[in-house]
Amino acid sequence: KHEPLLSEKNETTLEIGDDSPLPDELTRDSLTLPEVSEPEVARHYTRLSQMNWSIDSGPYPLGSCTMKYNPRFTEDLAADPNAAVHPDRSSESVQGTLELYHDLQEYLAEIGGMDAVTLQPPAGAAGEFTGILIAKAYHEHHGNDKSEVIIPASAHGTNFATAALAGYDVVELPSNEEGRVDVEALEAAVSDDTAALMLTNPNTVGLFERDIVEIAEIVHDSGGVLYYDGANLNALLGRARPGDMGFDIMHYNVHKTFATPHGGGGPGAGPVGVVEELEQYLPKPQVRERDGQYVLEDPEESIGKVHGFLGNWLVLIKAHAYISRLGHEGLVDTSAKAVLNANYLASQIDLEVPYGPFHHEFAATSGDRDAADVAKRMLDYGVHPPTTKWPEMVPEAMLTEPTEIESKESVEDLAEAFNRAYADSDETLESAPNRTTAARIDQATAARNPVLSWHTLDDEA
Amino acid sequence: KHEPLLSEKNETTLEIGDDSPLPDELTRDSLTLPEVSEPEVARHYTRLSQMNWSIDSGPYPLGSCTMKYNPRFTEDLAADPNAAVHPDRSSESVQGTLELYHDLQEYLAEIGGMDAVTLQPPAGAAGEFTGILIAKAYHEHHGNDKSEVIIPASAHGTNFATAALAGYDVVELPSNEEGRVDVEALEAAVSDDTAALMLTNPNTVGLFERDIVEIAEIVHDSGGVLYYDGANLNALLGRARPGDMGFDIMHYNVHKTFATPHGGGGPGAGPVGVVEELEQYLPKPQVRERDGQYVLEDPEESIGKVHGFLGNWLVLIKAHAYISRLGHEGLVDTSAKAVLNANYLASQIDLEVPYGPFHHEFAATSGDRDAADVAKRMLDYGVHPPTTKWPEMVPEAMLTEPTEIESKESVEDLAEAFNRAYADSDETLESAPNRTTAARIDQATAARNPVLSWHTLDDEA
Amino acid sequence: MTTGGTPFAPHTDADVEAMLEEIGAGDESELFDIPEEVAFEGKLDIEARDEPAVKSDVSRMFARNDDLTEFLGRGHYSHYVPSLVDHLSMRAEFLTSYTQYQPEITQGFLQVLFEYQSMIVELTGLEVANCSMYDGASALGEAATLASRLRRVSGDTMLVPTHLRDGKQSVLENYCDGAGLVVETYSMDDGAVDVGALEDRMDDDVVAVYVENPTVRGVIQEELGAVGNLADEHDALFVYGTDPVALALLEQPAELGVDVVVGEADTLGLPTSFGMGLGLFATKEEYLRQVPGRLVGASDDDAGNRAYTLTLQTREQHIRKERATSNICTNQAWVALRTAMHAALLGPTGLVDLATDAVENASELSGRIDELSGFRAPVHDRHHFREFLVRSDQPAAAIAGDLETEGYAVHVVDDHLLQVCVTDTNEAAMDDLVAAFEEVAR
Amino acid sequence: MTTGGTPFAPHTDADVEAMLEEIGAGDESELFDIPEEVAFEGKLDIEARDEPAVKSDVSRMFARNDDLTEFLGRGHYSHYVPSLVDHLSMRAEFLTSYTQYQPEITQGFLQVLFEYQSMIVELTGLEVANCSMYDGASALGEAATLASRLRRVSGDTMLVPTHLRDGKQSVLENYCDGAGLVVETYSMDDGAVDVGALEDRMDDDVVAVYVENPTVRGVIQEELGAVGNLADEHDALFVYGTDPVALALLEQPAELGVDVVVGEADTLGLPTSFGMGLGLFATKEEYLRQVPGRLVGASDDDAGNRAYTLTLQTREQHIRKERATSNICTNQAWVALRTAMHAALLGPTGLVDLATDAVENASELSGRIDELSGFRAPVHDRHHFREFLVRSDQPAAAIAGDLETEGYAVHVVDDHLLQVCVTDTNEAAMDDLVAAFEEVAR
Repeated sequence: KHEPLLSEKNETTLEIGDDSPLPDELTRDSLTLPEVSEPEVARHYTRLSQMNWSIDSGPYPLGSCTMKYNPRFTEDLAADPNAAVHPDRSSESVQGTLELYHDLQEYLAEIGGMDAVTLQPPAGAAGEFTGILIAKAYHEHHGNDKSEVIIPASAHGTNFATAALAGYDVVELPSNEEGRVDVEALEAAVSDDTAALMLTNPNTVGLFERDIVEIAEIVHDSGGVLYYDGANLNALLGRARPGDMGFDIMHYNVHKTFATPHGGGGPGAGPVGVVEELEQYLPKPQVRERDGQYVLEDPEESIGKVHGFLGNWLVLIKAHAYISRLGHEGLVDTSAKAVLNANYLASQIDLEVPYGPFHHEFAATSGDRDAADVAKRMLDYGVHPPTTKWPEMVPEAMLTEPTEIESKESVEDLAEAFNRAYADSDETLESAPNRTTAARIDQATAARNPVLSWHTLDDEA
Repeated sequence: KHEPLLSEKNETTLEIGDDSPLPDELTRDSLTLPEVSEPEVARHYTRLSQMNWSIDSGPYPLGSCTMKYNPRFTEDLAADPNAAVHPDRSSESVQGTLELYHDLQEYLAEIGGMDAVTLQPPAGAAGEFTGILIAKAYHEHHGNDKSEVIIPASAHGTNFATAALAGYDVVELPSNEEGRVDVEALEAAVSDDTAALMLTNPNTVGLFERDIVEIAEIVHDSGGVLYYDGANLNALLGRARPGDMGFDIMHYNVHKTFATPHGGGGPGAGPVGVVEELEQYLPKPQVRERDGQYVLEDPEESIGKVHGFLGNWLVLIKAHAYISRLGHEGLVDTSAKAVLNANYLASQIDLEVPYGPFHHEFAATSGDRDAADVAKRMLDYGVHPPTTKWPEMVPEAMLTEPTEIESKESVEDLAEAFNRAYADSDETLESAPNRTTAARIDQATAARNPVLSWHTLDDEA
Repeated sequence: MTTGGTPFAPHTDADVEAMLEEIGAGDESELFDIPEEVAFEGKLDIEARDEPAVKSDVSRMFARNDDLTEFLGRGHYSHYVPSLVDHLSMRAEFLTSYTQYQPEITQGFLQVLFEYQSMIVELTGLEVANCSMYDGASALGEAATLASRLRRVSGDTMLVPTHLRDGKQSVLENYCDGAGLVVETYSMDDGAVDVGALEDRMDDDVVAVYVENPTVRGVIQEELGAVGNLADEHDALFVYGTDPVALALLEQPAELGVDVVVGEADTLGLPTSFGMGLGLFATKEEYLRQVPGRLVGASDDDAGNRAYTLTLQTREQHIRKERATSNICTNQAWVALRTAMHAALLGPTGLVDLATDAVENASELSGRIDELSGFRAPVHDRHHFREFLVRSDQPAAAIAGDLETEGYAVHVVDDHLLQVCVTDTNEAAMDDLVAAFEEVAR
Repeated sequence: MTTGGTPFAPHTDADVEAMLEEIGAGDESELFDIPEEVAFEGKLDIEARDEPAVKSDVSRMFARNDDLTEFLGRGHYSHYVPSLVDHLSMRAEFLTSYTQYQPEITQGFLQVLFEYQSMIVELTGLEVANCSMYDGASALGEAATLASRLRRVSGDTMLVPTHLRDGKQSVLENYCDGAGLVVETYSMDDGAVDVGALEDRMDDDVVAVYVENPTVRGVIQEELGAVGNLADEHDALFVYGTDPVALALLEQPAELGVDVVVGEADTLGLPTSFGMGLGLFATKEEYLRQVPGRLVGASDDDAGNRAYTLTLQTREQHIRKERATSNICTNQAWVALRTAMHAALLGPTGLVDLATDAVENASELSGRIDELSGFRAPVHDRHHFREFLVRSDQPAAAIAGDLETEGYAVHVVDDHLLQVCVTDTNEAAMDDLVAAFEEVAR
């Protein structure tokens, strides 16, 4: 089923010159864009939507992405006309908005065991950047001369890129045989140059860093700060808090843990929590309550801003609603069911899972089968496959995170897709998928000859 | 792609007895219903929706059904919390609701050339019933002893059923060779017993009843009233008005002409317009404006009620919004494009169209091919087929109404589906469809052994 | 965003020109075959507006409605409808489809309607449920014509309770009129059927007896088995009016000998909407060929897979014409879809909880009003569901008017009778209502 | 609708039991490998609520916001977004999907993003547009790091105008800091680039020159070709900040020699949302391998049909790690989808109309305010887009405060400078705003 591009339906070139309220030299000559009617727009996007997998289509066990159901009532709240205010409104005139903003800061602080939270970072990676900027500001404020950030080899790519973006050198830390931080290697890696250790816990194969107290001591003793990557927080809700483990800074992925929609790639939000000592470095402004009024205040030693305004507001509304819907009991149960599903799924698949005990996700290995091929074949069995070939510590990794929303039957369907694909012949795997909208797309070729707009597509045709 | 029944996913039997706040003898013993989580509900209905054709999927040229695009902003208005009022609210406290209700009465009167309109009938057939009850009340009020309603053979089945429901005998009127009312036959059919003639104009093969003035005279001379079935009003908007043609009563199908969603079969609404003399028989209450206030008033000789409250309110809001969006120019253009599309489509298909000049719809004939089989094959070509085998005046009829929303290209796609199906072999037609969710379903067998709930399905399995 | 011509037609000028040329017409007006003497040459007095203008105009109107907290029921009820119902039911594939004349490409909606029918079958205990009537009133009317068809020789009387909503009775009378039936009433005793009086009234002219449970006054009836027996003895249909929330808790109609269940199925799935409804209609399998409205059946397709289709269409107007079981064509399918979705989200547990709350809230609120000086509630010494009467020492209309000034809407039933309805959507305002009652009684 | 445990997990007790048995665990808590010393044994101080309770609680909060008519802009603009954009963008297949790691089952979203990129390419005239950054500020930051990578040897200065939103400059400085860049300003002349001063300031330390058009004060610039030449002469990137509505009317950036276009693409598709945005990012093909963020390319699938896929992923953090062109992962794809939808609904005609209105409304409103005693507008003798400065004889903060009391929100820019922004969403209130200005000036 092929849906033409809008430009292939009807494209119009509008000559602008004479109708412009501006002088000729300030006005563009013409504009060529699709001109289609409202019914056609409706059909175009309806059809395209039907060519797209989503959480509401079926299992979506992308490891480290926490693809959970997005409650729809949260959308209604984000659409409340009273929430549609401009960021330059006076604080006095948007007390409701600030109240919710403040409540969410508090909720997240409570969940993370942190003392203060900023909601400004518009994504997880932006949260990391904010966190590392806070660490940097802390070090600069204290006259510490630090140049390195230590990151386990199994960490998310964003950790490395973030450290580099903040101007740090990256020191990569190998895992030990059990798949966790190698404490001895860490001791060797830390130095006076260590600005921070960025850690994901449970880590990217789902293992809790059992030595976390010792790790924290090592980092703190070196004068570094301990940063928590919140990607896997869904495993720990109400059961363990980064603040209690010795982390100084953390980010939250509200589109993972707190069920805000992933939206085909975003928007998410990446609030950052810090311990009391670091609160003064938070981005400006913070929402604080003073005598029953909500006010915007700039922390004294603020790093400045990490978003033009106050972050992805519509997303934050949804996260607030989800958290207050669940409360303590719901949050605790969320982690319980997420971990249960991951363990049950692992118990039902024929692939080996080299590390454990894992929590909400696990990295199976497809052994001598190509993990990407197995994944493509899983598409034919009606599920979204796991993240493949990452983390690299597991050969041919299939990093799998079913989340709490899958039923027992649904997890069994997933297991069946795994097992059938894993059992199929090499030929079948290599020619998969066959039952999808598109057949296999060769990404290498696509990258060699990039066609990035319909303009160059026309040239090709 | 098969989606299990909810009951097949998880069914729970709840024993009620002890927890009931009522005595045992007033309480049911148990309740057995599906018990599934919210994410599963979301997936179930999302998947089912994807197994369903709709206007937003593609062409839907069901003759006499006027399947046009449903503007989404009208949905937002129907969802306005301020519109969610109870029908027993005092008039003083719901002036806004009554204002819109009153405006729509006026809009429709203007469009139909009528003097007064009731919005109460919840569907077209309910509108017919209301209209015939008004005719009956009029006759009874004037001491006329009338027992028959005359209906052209080509009319909608609802006309016949409605007349019968109101207690009238039906006199069926043949068409003339041109496909229109046979005036001589009408003269022969009318008598002192004639309560009404029910007429669709343009009729069900799209022909304007050119003799309408004479027809009206004949009916009126006999003491009968002339009833207009609004199913085909989309052909005439702003170009001809039933009131101007001599009709005394008419109904409007807002889900056809005024773009309210068909909703898989309903709800629609079937407002009824009447000439001044008949206003006193309208259902109670009417919304009227008195000194700037909107009030509910019962017409003096009201037929009573045809809906428990005030009709399909949410649907009426949408019709109001559509009409006020289009205004005169939009309405006129709507008919122009609807008629243009029908004529263009007819010009592009290989099937014969026996009658003309038609307006917004036409009845092609598939000749020696079975119209229902051709229709099934059209499904394989990615469109919804026309209404088949009706009206009976055209053998193997394919009654086709593309409506104004289809683009030239879309009409051409439709024509291609017609032509390809029409050219396919008998074997191909009989085994069609092949590219749909379900293969051909034998309705005769289904009717012989009705399985009407999942309870009996279990018995079968 | 054009305001001249329709924004919902996609034709460019070039398209129109090319199409007219193919047709062989000079311009669009040539395509119209309207005799001059009936052509409308004027301009409709309706002004075009763009989308935001229409929205702000309609919003302005609705903002004129007073913001009252409603304690209103009497046949139209408000229960909280989960957001997901809105989101799913608004999916274009559901909202913008029509009747499933081509089942091969409409399996989704057919399955939803099949599931709706199945839920109603479970709730009523009757074997056949159709997939919607307009509302409770028209469903009752259709039950009367069913009775008339089944009992066409022996009688002409439809018996209904004196406690019946006027509007519902009026709709019923309109359906009965054409069928040659007469609507008569039987009396009530303390809000429920007076079985003795009904027994005296029954004769072989009676083709159907209608009871409501709960009644329009919220009374839960206690002697319906006896009514079933009476109907049975006189070969009359036992017609029962109710709604799906009540059915979740109350004795199953099938157990009472009920022949037809009608009522307001919109208590699930539809918010308060000025009386828009969904007519529930269920009956026994023996009456299947006489059922009005659409039915979805499960079957197999040619590939041997389960498939759904509209069935027994020979009952319907588009085939049977004047001998159809009803004139209904367009029904309330989309509301039935919402009802099914709401029921699916509640599950049996949520549904029974909702019904239990309806009893307990009515009991609590009536008790608290009863404690106030000048009021007596409930008036009938019965169990109540959602709503109940309040007797007021002062004129009821004055009390209701004062309550409206305080921000609350209640029903006026009679000179000194008010009616109050409480559900999950207004239970949080119970304290305030009681305080308002106290205030206005002064 | 449970409030204990999560309503979003489907497990029955029996399911849990069976699953634990398969796993070989006694209960759920056994599955957690959390050392005792860091386990949280307390109860989070967050109370569970059911869906209607959360809704009414949040609605209550938002109702605390004052109902002001906003004439606010300065980087966050309100244009009417057609309802259809909401309905289509909320379709679950779009809303609840994620990055298109498996293109074979995500062709729909990929095509939308490809269409978005194409529209931006058309509007900017540059060959490459990515499929979103967080907002205009971060897009500017990413442009700076791009400049730093391209010009890493020769310099360390990023030049920006003195008229720049503080917040945007602060974000830029944070991006520049790690890249070793310094942000410096050049001066403005009557609201637009002072080309002479810029020429004096330019040297080979400058890696990029940033201009906005329209500026944050709504000024339409007139000498940007000269800026392009200056940048070119000094081998600096010419970075241009704007938005899609302005691009529909203003000279195409490619014609001015622009290297990178950044800005607020959310002016289409997103309503006012407290500053949430969509970062536009487009550049020349020669910088393709250095582009930050996701790119969708068209290709063929194995069956030879056109297919779309994320491409050039080796630029990205999940592959290139610390050598990636950016750390961005989750972006604003869904907003880009809305922007594409809005643009599709407007078409070129609607888009140009919107831009034309932005010029004409600003001209009309500034003219009317200028006529009032005590005010001078626009302050800059330039063409304006949507917004303009107003000089007030009285302190600006006092005027703004008084206007707020009257129900209007405007910006305070300086002691005696106000800023006013007018679009299609508040143009109907222009008369009222002028009257309010007149009122508060007394």
